[in-house]
Amino acid sequence: MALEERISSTLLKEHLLKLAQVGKRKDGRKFDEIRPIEIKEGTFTKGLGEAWVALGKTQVLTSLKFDVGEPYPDSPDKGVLISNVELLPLASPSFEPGPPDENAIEMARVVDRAFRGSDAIDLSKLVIQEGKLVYILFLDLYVLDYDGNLFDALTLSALIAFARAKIPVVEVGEDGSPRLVEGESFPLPLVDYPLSFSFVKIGDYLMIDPNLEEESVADAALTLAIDKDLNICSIQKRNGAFKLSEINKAVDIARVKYPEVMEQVRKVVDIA
Amino acid sequence: MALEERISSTLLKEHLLKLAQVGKRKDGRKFDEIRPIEIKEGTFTKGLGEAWVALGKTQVLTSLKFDVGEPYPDSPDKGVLISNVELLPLASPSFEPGPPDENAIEMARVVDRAFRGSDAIDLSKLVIQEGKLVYILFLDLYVLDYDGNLFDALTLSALIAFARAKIPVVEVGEDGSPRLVEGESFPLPLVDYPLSFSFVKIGDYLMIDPNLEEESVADAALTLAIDKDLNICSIQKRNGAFKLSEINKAVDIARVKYPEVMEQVRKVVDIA
Amino acid sequence: MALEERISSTLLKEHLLKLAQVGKRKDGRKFDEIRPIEIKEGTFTKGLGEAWVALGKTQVLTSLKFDVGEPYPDSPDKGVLISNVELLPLASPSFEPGPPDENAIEMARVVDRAFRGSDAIDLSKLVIQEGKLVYILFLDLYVLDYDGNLFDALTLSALIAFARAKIPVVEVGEDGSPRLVEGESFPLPLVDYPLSFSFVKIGDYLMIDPNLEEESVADAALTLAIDKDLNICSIQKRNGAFKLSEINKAVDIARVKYPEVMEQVRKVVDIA
Amino acid sequence: MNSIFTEEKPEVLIQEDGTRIDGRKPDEMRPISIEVGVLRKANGSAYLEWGGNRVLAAVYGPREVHPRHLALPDRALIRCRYNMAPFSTEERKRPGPDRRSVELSKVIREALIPAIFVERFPNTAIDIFVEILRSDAGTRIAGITAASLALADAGIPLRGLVTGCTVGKIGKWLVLDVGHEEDMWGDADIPLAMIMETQEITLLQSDGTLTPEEFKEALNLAIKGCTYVYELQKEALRRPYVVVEKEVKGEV
Amino acid sequence: MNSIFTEEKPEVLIQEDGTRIDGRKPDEMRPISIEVGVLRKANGSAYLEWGGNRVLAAVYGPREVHPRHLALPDRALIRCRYNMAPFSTEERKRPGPDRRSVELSKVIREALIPAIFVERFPNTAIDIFVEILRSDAGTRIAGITAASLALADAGIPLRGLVTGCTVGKIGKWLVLDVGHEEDMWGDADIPLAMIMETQEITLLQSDGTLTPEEFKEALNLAIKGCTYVYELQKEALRRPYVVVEKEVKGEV
Amino acid sequence: MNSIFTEEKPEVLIQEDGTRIDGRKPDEMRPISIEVGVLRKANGSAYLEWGGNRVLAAVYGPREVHPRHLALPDRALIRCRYNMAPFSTEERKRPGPDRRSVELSKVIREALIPAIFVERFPNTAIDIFVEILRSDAGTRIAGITAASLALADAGIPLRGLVTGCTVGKIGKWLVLDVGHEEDMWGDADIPLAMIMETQEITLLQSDGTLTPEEFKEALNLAIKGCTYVYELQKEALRRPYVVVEKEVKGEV
Repeated sequence: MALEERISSTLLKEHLLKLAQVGKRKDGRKFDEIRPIEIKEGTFTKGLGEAWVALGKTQVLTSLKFDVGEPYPDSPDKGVLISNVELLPLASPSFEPGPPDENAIEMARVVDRAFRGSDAIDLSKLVIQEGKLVYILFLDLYVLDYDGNLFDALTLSALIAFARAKIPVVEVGEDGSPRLVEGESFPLPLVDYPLSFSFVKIGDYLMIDPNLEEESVADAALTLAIDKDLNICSIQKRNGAFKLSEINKAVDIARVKYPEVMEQVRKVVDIA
Repeated sequence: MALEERISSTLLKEHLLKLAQVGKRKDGRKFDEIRPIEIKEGTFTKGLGEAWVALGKTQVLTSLKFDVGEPYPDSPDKGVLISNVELLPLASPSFEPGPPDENAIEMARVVDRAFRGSDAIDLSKLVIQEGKLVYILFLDLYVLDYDGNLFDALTLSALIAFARAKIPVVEVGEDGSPRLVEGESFPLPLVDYPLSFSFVKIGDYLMIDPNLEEESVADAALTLAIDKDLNICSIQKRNGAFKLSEINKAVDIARVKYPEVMEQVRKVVDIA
Repeated sequence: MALEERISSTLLKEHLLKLAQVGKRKDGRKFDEIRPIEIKEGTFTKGLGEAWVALGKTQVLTSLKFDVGEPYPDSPDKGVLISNVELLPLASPSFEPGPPDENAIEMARVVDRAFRGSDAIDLSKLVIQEGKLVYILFLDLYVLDYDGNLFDALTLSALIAFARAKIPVVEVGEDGSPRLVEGESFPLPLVDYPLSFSFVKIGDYLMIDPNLEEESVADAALTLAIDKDLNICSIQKRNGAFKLSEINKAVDIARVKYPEVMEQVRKVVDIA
Repeated sequence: MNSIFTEEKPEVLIQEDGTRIDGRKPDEMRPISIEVGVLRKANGSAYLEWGGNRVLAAVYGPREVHPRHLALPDRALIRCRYNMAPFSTEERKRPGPDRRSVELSKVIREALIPAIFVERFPNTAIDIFVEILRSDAGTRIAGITAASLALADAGIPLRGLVTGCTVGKIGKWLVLDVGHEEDMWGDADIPLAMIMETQEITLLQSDGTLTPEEFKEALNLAIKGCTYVYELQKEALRRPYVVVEKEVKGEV
Repeated sequence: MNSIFTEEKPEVLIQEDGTRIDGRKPDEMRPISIEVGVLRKANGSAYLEWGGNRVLAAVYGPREVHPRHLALPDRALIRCRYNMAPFSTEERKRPGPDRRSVELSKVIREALIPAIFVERFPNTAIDIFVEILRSDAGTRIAGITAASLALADAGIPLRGLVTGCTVGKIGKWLVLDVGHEEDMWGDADIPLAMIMETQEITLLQSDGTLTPEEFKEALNLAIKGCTYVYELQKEALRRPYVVVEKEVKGEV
Repeated sequence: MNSIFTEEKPEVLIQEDGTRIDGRKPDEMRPISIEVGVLRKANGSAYLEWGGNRVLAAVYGPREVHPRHLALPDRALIRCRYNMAPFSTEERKRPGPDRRSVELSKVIREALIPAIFVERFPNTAIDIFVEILRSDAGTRIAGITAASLALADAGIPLRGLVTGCTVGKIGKWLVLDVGHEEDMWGDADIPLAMIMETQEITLLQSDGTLTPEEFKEALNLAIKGCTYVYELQKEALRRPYVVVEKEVKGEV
């Protein structure tokens, strides 16, 4: 970080902190206010289900593909889900081409954990021949425009992509090889709808859905996922340190926010 | 590029341009004159067919190997050809060890395209068990000494290696595993004989078979392949820009040159 | 190497050379004296056999794992042994994370060669179904603390890990898939007990078991392995040059040292 | 490639009267829609729908070169990455560059460089990213078309826009703007890109046999296609942030 | 994963009376033994046995940063590598980082940084290596516990030791210091690390569903476990080179 | 390795009277032919045919070191790459270094360095490339033999040429210049390289059991072989660009 950057970073932090002391954020939001969510209409990929989501100026595109293959030996009666985050270099001057770095890997694992922790997908419904052939789902999470809080934008886009997904029916021919049953498909067995909520701490102030500026100066960051019963299905403390009370407060806020965000999800997909 | 290099590059370009204005090239050739071709005698590899070719001071060694394996699902009735160019660090101070870079990859794909575009190899004759077992051919193109115009030298050496290649007969035993039939082989089914012709443009002057100096200062470069019926079977514009008329002129020259080069090929291999 | 490092290296070499001229080494040892060997007690890994060995201040941990798989086509009647050295970055400020470098690869191959050269492991006893299913042994050699002469420490730890190893019995079920026979195992068929002896040359002085300081200024280095019949089963000249007489002298010393080291091995494992 | 994703070759790619498998006439383009400036962080960007293709192009720069030793003292370093998203194809594509995308990154870069006043920005880098979100034949020329708009959107001085189009050969027919099945089973495929203002060809590739006459006709047809696409590009630039969409029913 | 290494799920993980599969009570820890300063070349090191886990942690630094451009002008660069040895697992693990170990390296680093006075060593690097020699559930918190001792052994000024512990949910039970089978087949798993001196939580993860009440109770139980481990850490530091071993038979 | 390329072990490798499988006597060499200066771009080069081996060696340098931080202030940095061409073996070899070629690159480099006056070229690099175009046992010593000629051809001051030869053990026999089948199924294999002028051994490896007496005899036999090859090397250097070829029918 060059000298000028450090100075501007220090000044920015002081500014955000002063605003926080009077209960404000630079973009005018309240501490517990989430940026506008926009879910784009159209077909953008060749996935089974997809979602192009804008959260403020952050934009992500998530799409679900499939293949068939062997199950893991320790779960012969379950399909497989593989999640992958790509921080595309077109999304930010700080992203570089290449295999996923630690940030992309952490994001992919945290998004994945929200769905696994809540058993959101009934993987036992994704078996073609037990122990031999199952559906392999690839959840590719593409970051297009980076203005902070990728975790929540990605989890939200994944939920919508899952909810929209139609899985082609695969049968095994007499020669033992799999083939598509023309024109037949079934909805992905989605049984829970986790949403992710991220917080940063600037000084002693806890703010939801941080934008890039807020993230860049934050003292600590935390992401948690809430399921449809308002239980906690995953947590990831990221940088910095939290007091126990702050974590409990974040949980409380997230449980209040869940129905609010879910209402927007229900506008585009038909989930309970 | 250090300052001295840039100066010498600028001076070289001025010099080549002045020569061109009076119809000359630095090495004394005419604009449409190809450097001497030498095809070395001897056994240099363990390939099914091979050729060590010198084009002026450029030297390449190409050899064809095989294995057996599964065909691609979308062409179960065809053998497989894989082409690979290695820009060996011993060939030039500018080549570095490591996996093929974009130049080597482009070359391999352009050489490969000349043979595919003209359907030069009848891949349907390289099937052992349809849909299950086919010949996999590996065309390894090795650059030994780099003095410009690798595309044409490599395509020429590939053609000779193909024309010389004897494919061992493979049968499938009762246990289903493949084995060589001792001492039996058949010629590679080569049904067309494409040749590649590269051009550079220095100022407005189009020159065939550029050497390294000419390539280094060229404003634009183009490679095309001509088949035995003098049709165009592949083109690759490389750096720079061409007018439509220049491209048509390059095609015309290449069609004139094809029989000239093919005559030299026929001296070492017996093709129609 | 920074200027100070070069100076201190030159001074160190002069110092070691002066000591050598009066028959001494900096740590008080004789030229043919090996540092104290300590073999730690305890369970440190999930291997079939393991050894945490200290040779002076050098510490290594070696452990043997297995899998089952296909044999090599050219030895269908033999199990497979794969050796891998990891120069962990916690062992030395000069080691960096990443795949094995040329030093780690050379070490792994030289340790492996001591056991192969002496046919120490009867690989023909590690076949489950000839030509189809064999034991694959993984010898993972972990360097924990680096104070010179890794070759000998690693070979010694490998020998003890082999001697301690119990191989689980694997049978092939009716469905053709392998499975463990609960609670049954057999000792690794170890039929020879090679030991490695490394030497450096500082000036004209040949020293066994060099520590890091001695290695860092040595003019030449040599590693050889001796089997239970006191024959030579592998040699690796490393940096520098040796006279014929020096090599013969190293062989003579190593053959004298073999019983001395083997006595310590016999304290912890029951080998003939 | 898993065989469940294998496609069957259609019996007929083009009918006697020139009707193509997707119903188009030989010189009819697929629908095209363009939006400039869709991304906030990039210095310039464009989103393009062309038939079933979905392409996002973005430009960063002129900016500092990392690593420093790559900087050119007399001109800007132009870098380009063409990338197919894992969900852009029928069967999921493994992330990361394959040999095809390495070649396409190179030819796209070489198609754009002649249009850029590179000598005005010595010691800097201009990075061009072309993401294929959904692929449906012709992604390289769609990528060039979008990337040159992203360059313009980034305010980088250009000699002209670079515009691409593809011509194919199917039996005796030359067809404009090759579609998916035509790309897979046609006899030849010629992508071309041009700086329309100067009529310079900056990309030309060809795969498949063409007589000299067919070849000349193919280039002329491709240039016709470019001329049409160029108008859409200009329209998109005139009205940034407004979608320019054209469904071409008639001929070019 | 080869199927010969597949483990069978036990019928019962915890009995009606709270007796766990390895015989422990719900709030009982596994045996722990610590040795500080086990390596000679590293600036600081610690070896930890925790249940069946064997963990070696080492610290180099503050030292020069390579490559130079990574250096931070206002604080030390903290790097951390968590690595599972190939022989640490039932089936041999391929050497080299996988996605899990990349994430764990990051969360361990972020668990330790808040405890280090990084601003005292600008332009330097502190490298932390955590090697899992044998794994048996809870390696990340064992790694943090060992690494913070290695930092102390290296003489690096700390706000306090970082101490880790895990809580699991099995059916209706919350259990302390999750064991191997509980880790594989339990309902939820919450690793936590804390700077005990300041009561700041520096690592917190969770996988599996918890009601808000369960969640609060789990955090409190984890902090109890940390309090116990912290005493062992301090004891180990007071008597370097002497093994501190505790087999806990009673509850915390 | 695909089983169609598996070779069968011959019943007898050497007959009672010492006749080897390829008809040679125990101390008979294979034919050798050498050509110096075969490449134009390299500073020095040599092409060697040795039995069925075909080896190309080239040298660049002394030249600038990239990356700069590898430069040595008191001597030249010597780098060496030994590489087997994909078409050099019966079954095609995947391009790129494997563990064997990494080791051989190292031992070849260490066999050549003692012959080079490295201290005369501080802060420079000398790069040595050894390409095995066709392999037939003994490629490492063939590579060293060719590389030392390439160094001489590049005008790099040498203490002497480095010359290599191999000795094998087959049953009770020691044989000179090990051939393909002897390499695959023999009992021991000892490659050796030497600076002939100074009689210093710069490469020595061994694989297989030898009694101390056999070992001494083997080294002496290998040195005899080197002495013979050394004469061919000198002849090749005296007449650059003229092929030096020797088919040795009698004993050394």
